Amino acid sequence: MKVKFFGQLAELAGVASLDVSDVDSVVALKKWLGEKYPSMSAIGYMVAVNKKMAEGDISLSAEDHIALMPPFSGG
Amino acid sequence: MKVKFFGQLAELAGVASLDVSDVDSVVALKKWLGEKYPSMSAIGYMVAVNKKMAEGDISLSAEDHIALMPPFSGG
Amino acid sequence: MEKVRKIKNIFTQGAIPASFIGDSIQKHATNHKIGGHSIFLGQVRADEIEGKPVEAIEYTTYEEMALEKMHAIREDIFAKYPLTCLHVHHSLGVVPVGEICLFVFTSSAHRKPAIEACNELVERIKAELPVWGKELFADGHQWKVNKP
Amino acid sequence: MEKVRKIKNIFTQGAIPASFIGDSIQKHATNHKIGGHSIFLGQVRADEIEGKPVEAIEYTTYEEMALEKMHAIREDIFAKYPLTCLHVHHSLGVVPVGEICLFVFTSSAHRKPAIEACNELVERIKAELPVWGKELFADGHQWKVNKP
Repeated sequence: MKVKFFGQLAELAGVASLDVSDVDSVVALKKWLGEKYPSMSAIGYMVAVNKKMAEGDISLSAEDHIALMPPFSGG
Repeated sequence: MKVKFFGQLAELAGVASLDVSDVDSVVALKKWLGEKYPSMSAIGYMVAVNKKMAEGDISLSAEDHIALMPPFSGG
Repeated sequence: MEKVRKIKNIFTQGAIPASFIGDSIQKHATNHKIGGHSIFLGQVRADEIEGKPVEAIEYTTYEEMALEKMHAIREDIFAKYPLTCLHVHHSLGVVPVGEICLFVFTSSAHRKPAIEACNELVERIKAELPVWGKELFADGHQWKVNKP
Repeated sequence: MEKVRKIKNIFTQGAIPASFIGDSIQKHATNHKIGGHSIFLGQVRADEIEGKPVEAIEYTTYEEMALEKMHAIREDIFAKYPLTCLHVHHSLGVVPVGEICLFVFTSSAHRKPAIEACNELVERIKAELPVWGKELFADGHQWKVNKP
């Protein structure tokens, strides 16, 4: 699945997006991210699945578009 | 004393100002106006004495500047 | 530090041009302490009164009293809110429908004071300034009444 | 009558020029049902962080999601308030201090709906749109944090 990084998360990851294949839920994805980018968990990011905010755990499939978003700071 | 008419009151009086000499208080002025311009009392105007709103009765002297003002409708 | 502010003229003959509003915004680009601006614009509306559309509003004022009152309102608002700037412009004379007759503009470091001050200014200007609007039709007029 | 509104692009590359705001106001002169406009402008402030002044903010977004969210907010606001118009413009990329990065513009027959809708839009835009600001110094940056 395609995972996009926004704002400070893109800076921490050093990339704008990644293809991730070995996770099947939001919780599994966060665990995977925490291992790959230990500094990311301190930021308290939100996860959107197909442009909708994911609340709690939801399962993910290969076609899903995931966005990892730090707190918004527009305006 | 100089008495200025504003808004609809100037239209009713047909003049922008008058010199009035035979009244010595706001109440007396209003009575005089009511006799001279009977339609004026229906409008519910306010009286300013020297640019300050007059509340209740106050005495007037020849040097005072009086303004007769219908409800405000700016903006 | 107490600042002594002079009495400013707020009155403009006729409508307030949209370009004047744009220019006024542009002038604030040099103040780098500003984070938010709030603007209210009053525009002359073509109300229909018994089938007759309003074509313009003609404004008159008791100018000396209005400017003293506006000065007092301005001082109150500056004392109440941490503003960097506060500007008020009101038309006199004839303003055709679709044109701007009132321009209230507040600025502050953070958005809330600018927004709250702008709202309070609009309410106070309408309630407290000795200004009168006459709604003009093709063949007559009626005196404008402000709703609270 | 239910109106189906299209998803509009709200994003502008760089600062929003003051002249654009003036032109936008001017365009509303033809709508004679409007009696009041409310405008909020966000301007980039030269905050000092440990003695270093912010020189610009660089904005990025998750554009597809932001536009869908803005569309939903717009529908909510039109359903809640009797507005004639509602316009939102937000900058992307680098906006120097003193320049405008957010322009929210509402219009209605009477002032209260325009004012309340404008305030609600500003709060929702800041809280709900996936947009991020990076505060740029001469020799570094930090990520902007919005206060509630």
